Amino acid sequence: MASLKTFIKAVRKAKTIADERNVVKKESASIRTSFKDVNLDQNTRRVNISKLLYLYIIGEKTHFGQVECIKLLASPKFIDKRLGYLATMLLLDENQEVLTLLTNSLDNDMKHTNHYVVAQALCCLGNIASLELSRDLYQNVEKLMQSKNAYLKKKATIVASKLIDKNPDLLEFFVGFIPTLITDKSQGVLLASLKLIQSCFNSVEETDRFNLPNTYTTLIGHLKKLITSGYNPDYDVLGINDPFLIINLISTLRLLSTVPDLPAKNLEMLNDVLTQICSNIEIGKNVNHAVLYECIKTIFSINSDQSLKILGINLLGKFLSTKDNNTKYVALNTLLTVVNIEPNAVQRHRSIIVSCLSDGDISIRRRSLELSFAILNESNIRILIKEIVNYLKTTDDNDLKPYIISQLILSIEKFSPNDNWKFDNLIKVLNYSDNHVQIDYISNILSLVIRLTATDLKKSILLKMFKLNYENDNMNKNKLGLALTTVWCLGEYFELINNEHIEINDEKVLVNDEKVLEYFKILSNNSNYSIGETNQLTSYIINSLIKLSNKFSNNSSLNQIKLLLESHANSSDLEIQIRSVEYLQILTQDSKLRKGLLSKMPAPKLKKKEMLTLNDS
Amino acid sequence: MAIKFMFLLSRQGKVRLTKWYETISQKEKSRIMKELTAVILTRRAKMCNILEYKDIKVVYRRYASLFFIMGIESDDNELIGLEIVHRFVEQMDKMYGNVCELDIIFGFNKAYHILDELLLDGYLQESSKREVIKRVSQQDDLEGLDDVDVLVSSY
Amino acid sequence: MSLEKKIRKFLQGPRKGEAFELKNGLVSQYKHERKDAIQRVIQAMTLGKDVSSLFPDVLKNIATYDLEQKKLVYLYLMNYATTHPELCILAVNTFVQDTEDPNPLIRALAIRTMGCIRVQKMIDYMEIPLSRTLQDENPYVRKTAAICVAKLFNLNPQMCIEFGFLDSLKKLISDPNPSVISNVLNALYEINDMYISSNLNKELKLDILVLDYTLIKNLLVCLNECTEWGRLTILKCLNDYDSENSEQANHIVERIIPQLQHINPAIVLSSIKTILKHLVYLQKASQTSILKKLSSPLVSLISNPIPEAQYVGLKNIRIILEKYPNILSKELRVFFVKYSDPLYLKLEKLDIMIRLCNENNFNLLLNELKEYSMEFEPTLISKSIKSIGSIAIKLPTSIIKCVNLIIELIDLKGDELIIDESVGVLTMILRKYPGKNDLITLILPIIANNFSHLSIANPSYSSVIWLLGEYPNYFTNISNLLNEIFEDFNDFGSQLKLNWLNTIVKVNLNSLVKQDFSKLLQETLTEITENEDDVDLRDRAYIYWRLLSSAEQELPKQILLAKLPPIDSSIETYNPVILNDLMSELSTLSSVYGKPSYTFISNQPSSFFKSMD
Amino acid sequence: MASQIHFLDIKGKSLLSRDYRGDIDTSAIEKFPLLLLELENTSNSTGSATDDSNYRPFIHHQGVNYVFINHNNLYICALTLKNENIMSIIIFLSKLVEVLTQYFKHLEEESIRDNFVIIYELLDEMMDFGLAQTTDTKILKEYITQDYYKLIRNTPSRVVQPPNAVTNSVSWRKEGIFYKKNEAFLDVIESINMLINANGQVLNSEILGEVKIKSHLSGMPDLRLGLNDKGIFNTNEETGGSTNAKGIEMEDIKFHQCVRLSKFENERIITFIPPDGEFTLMSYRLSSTQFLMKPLIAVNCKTKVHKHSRIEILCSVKASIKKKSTANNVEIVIPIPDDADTPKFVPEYGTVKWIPEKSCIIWKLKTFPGGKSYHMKAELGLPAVDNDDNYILKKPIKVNFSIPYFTTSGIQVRYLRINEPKLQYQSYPWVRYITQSGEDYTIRTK
Repeated sequence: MASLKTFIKAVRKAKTIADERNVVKKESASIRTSFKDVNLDQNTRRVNISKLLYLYIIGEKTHFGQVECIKLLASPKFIDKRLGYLATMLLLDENQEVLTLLTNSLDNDMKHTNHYVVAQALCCLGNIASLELSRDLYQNVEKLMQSKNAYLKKKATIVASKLIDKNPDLLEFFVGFIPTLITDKSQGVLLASLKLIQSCFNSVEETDRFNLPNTYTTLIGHLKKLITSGYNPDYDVLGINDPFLIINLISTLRLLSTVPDLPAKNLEMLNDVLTQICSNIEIGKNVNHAVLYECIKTIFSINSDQSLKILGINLLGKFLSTKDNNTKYVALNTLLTVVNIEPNAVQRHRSIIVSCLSDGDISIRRRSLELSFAILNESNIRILIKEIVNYLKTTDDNDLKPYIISQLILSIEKFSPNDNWKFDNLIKVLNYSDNHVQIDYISNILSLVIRLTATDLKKSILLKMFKLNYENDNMNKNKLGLALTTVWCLGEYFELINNEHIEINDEKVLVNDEKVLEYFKILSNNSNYSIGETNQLTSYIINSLIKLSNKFSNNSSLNQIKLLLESHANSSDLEIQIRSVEYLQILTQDSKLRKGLLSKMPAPKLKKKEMLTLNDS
Repeated sequence: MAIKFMFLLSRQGKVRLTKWYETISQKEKSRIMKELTAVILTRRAKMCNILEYKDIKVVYRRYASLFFIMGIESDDNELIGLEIVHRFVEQMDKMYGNVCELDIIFGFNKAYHILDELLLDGYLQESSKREVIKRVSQQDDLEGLDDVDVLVSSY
Repeated sequence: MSLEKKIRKFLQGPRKGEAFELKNGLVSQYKHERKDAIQRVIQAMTLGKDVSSLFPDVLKNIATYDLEQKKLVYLYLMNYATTHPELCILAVNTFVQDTEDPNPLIRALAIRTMGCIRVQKMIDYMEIPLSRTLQDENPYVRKTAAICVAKLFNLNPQMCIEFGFLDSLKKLISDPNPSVISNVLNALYEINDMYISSNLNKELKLDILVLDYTLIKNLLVCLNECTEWGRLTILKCLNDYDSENSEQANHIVERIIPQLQHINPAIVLSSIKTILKHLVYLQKASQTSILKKLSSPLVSLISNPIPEAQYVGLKNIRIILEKYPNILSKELRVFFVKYSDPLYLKLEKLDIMIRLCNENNFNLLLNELKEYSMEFEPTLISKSIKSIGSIAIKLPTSIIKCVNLIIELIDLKGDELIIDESVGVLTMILRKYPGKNDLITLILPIIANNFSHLSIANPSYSSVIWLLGEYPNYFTNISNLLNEIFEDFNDFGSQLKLNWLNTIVKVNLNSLVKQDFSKLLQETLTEITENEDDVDLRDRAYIYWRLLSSAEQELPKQILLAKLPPIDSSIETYNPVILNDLMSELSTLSSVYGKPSYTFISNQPSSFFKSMD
Repeated sequence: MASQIHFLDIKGKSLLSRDYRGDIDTSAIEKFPLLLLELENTSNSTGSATDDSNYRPFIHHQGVNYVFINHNNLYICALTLKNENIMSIIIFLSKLVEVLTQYFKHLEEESIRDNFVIIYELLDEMMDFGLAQTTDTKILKEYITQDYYKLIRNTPSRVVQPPNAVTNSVSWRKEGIFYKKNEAFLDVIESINMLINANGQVLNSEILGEVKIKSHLSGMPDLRLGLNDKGIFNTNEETGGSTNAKGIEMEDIKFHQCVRLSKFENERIITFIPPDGEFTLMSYRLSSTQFLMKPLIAVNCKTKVHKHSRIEILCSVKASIKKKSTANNVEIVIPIPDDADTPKFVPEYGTVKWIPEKSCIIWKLKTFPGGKSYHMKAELGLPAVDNDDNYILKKPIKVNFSIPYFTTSGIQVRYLRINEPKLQYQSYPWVRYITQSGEDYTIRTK
């Protein structure tokens, strides 16, 4: 068998992907066959496992080697153990059945006299602990947390929190260690204990949280000490003393500050320390921004001083104006949480936010989009809606479109200065939203139309939509939202626009029965819609047709309605068939009854729709 | 800060190292890597190093010919995430001695050993620069021994 | 950061000097060094690096006897001309000289490249060389010059017309050489397209390409002498020509038929398209015999080794079959799915096979569908089961076999996917043969037994809801079922809610149903009319409600319990308008998109025109 | 036809491009990797499962149409704004692949990087302003060569001239070819494709025939080929196709472009001026629309899978051909699971080999006389831990073989008349026959 190096070289030498697959599959086969050899020596097994790891990295199958990894780590040689554990952590996960074979080895190794053997076992358990392993081995971890060896103590502590995450019932065995852990002089142990605090905090009921050991003051103390202590080459990152620990302390404190009856004293302490950090760290380097960012997040999540909030907002302003896109991104992200607390302060940055809409980077665009919606209000609606509609028109990011459209519709509905403007813009949104508008938002718009009492406006809306359908060959494009809205309105309000004239592509056109029927036919012939979309459109058209049967006077038009309904009576789509068959029956009834059945639809209840954030959409 | 995964990608789109702190199927892992690869390789150098992907965030950074890509929770501190990546690179550079892509390809074990002393279960376990390196080297020394059972721990 | 620098240095080697080095190489006193440098510049260009800054230095190497070097410099010029328009003029002399070179290869190369330098200033210098090469003694040069006229038109239509190139080009259509003729046609087509999408003054109507029968006759002669690509161009002309009478049509069709034997599938398909276009002018009898001749060539499209070509073939066969359903009536086995076919081919083949299915071959096809249903690609499995349903609906004699096969599949491998598809298909079968008692008693128990495997996420869930309303007495525990289903009402999508609404109204009206479901009905109506967002759904609920509260007792029953007529078919078809559009656009992109071209090609002027003014 | 042509790697990254018209922005192709990913990842209609069902060799995105073919993990992609003839584009792209393959032996990422100069040249010669020009390798090789220096030194005129063939009506043959000994070799090769179900029943069968010629003839010879049965190509008005003596239709007769198609259509005579060297004169197909063939090599295979431990295979094979015929180089390719190991084989005759990279075992029988049958037993180990996505093994068994001196359809060459009006030389036609397995001689497994 060749060495790992030879194997990797052979893979890299392959000129084509097919060649590479050949090399890999051949080697994999020889590894499998070699594993079946009962007299396999440990050296060869080790080489095999190393190759297996390489296969894992390049995304090949390795399931057949799982048992071998566990066999390897049971060897007394450290070199075998180390590789065995490494492979076990990578090739197995908590869901593998063979994990049960591991319990014994882990138990033994965690009791080993050599702390590196213990460390290997801890690391493995921390990575792939299953519910069962956590039950079987928590006592080992408990013991190791009392070790004098800080190296093992820190690992055991993180493993303990992992076990709690897996199985909250184990909390009682570990929670008691917290007070001593956080006074440990090792920064590593301190870091680990923060993780334990967080895990405990998250796995108990809100009401039981006050029962957890009180660590607030101690943590504040650590934080203070860290930011004032001098240069420590081992922990320094470009002038900041252990930013990792600082940030972890701040975020843990933020978490602990969420308990309902936090003593005012605690909050004061945190306020002080945050103020101190914010005013001492300069803008410029990434690591500085990282610490400041954590502070700002905390400032706006706890009930902090007004002065501190102002400080935070000023910092965000500075972030926004840096050239570094990462900083800009986190600033936009944070402003979103701030907008509810300090709306005016955020409004000040409106022009930057809006300019980010046209940034070349999708990450930045997403943030600024969400933020734009968040700062939208009565006073800035005209300018913001214009920008966002423009964005909708030009973007090709189809994933974002449903979000943008629904937010636009909600915002326009909520903040419009007047009805004219409102409907102007809603129609614009429909026109640019292609097939991406969700059905409940179409209904939203329609319910606004139903509720509208000014007949003149209703009429002009209807004419405008009808015209828009015909313009610029729109009928053959993807404009489902616009089409559905128009079709429904025609059924409900045709009488308002009957015999009116509109101008379509510089031509004067009369709106009447025939024109509407022609419109329906063109829509039905649009091959751009998927089957689902076509069926939806057809359903709307059928509903509209039966309503129009009460409004058309021309006999040939009425006959057309009948023919159109009949053409769907054999449809393979169930709903379309049901409705056309029923409506054909209704069509034979006298007009009085029809008028009753098809009279104007009452306006739906007004419901409040919450603004969405991008992550839920 | 909960790190969900870390993987290293060459500019040609080849995976050089992968580590997952989340239990998901191999299929899902491949899909995530494939999608991120396509997105990250087409991003321009000046764009920000943060991506929103599904319900998580991805921070990445390019060092020479390698991209270091890390998945984190969406409310984690992205900037310190970049610092963790950087710390990892620094420590590899020290351990390998001027690390390059080839070192990682042929000596992936070492990279994993460093990572396992730096992170545990996706959590930063050590913020000291020296400690990680010291621990990895000491274990390297142990590899020559025939039987660890005879050894008593020397603190 | 120093570390990063270190790593970068290690991995990328010295980088800064690259441009400098290339520049030195380009002006070296040694010929081979210059050539080597040019090659490396082109290599860098290929890798996507911007080497436009080397423009002046590359240009210095244009005058050379080394043909390879000349080509490389020309290639570079074409790529970066727009970045240094003013410098391009320096190349003009060489170009003009080259168009007078004794070697026709050089002459053609020069005129071809000149046309590709998309710089306005270049136009002034093109007049003489272009007129000269259009009349070159060598056909290779003439055919290249013909295309150059189109390039010039693209660059500046006005000038192209003023210089009289359009007219010279039109004259060239009677060139003795078929390759020249086909390129002239190509060029005229291009110019025509550009003219239509340009904002040139359309009142000044240009007759760019007039297809009269004299020309067509010439082209028919040419057809056999052209290269394959030339033939395609000529076929396009023949297709665009409208025969004036059956005699012309007959002549055209007869001349095209031999092309069906051409090895190039694009020629075969274009020939089929053109024959079908002129076929309508012929008498019924000759139509039938010609249609028969098309069957083998159509099948040959899918024996091409390139799967992508097969795919295009299948898509076009699908369209032609809708227009001429009997054209392949004997062929079924050739469409059997091969294990090695890419999935996209397998799915298309299924589409064709259900269309070819008839009384004689359905048993064979059902056996195949059983195989495919046991494969592992989910899409193939669902489509295969759907196809079984399509056969049952198409051929009444096959129903029992189809239903039994579905039952067998559920027994063999009844996972969620198979059950979901099967229930959907069985419901379709019932809708095709309503009221057939033996069928109902065969099918409904299967559905009732498997309903528990379905959730509201399964598309067939709605079928079951409808069946409950349609055949309430066949479900023993209807009351439990309806109540259980209603518990999830708030999670229903609009479609499910519509089905539920219809069903609950019907069970209330049905006098054979003994239980009372009025409470469910009331709750449903209230829920929808008060809380529902979807206007369409609300409309439906209001209409039902108003109907139920109308004075006449029997009226709701008459309207709502009316039996649905049998469905037509579950095979998707194009609507006739679109089918006609597609027939006229066979072999083009619209045939694979399944949409007429006007839906996806915008008539916008190309960006080229925009950037010109 | 196309505005741009690109060569891209498997991830969709561009390796080499040629922009013929400048009407599509360069950013369009940069989106290709993401579009490709979308095509592969979108879930199917039921939403739950994902497979490649949405893959298509074309994409429409923001007005740009991408048409591409996949070859050796490369994408060759054409971009256009117009509603072009997609079949032509695809065939052009495959011709491009064919030409480059003939130039470089293999076409793959590396050969594109290494030969960029000549690829640019060829792209320029094969297409101008997006319109297809010359795609015949034999002709292109006349004036696009990889060895310029040599040409410059050896030819008295400065550089090579375009061969007349580029624009001649006989575009496939240059003038002035001379051989001392004028010979023509004919091979009649019939490839058999068959789909057999697990019970040994034939579901589909077809004969793909080819007449190949290697021509070593001087000047501009005019050839006329006579086949055994005039009836073969007699148009039968009833069926619209051509029928041979047995009443079997030959379908899809396709000729090399050198054959005069109208002459054949009107008089059923095959006449042509051949290209120099090797080429395929004609191809034809006989399909199961008329009849189903019996299997030539029949295979019966039973596979038993013991999960987590091993797989057992029992296979028997019979040569159902005439006793005096012999099948050569018979290979039975039996699929096995990807993760099998430790193979053990007991063949009655021949050799068995495990090919893990193809997940199969191959049973080879060098010569296999008609009427004989043999058995083989195989056993392979399986790992104790299951594969994540272990689906039922549905891959069919494939059989390769060749049978010399024999055509299944019965087609025979009667004569090949060679007439070179100017040179009037003696010439010798040679004919060989062979029947072999096609790409798809497969037996389904249960």
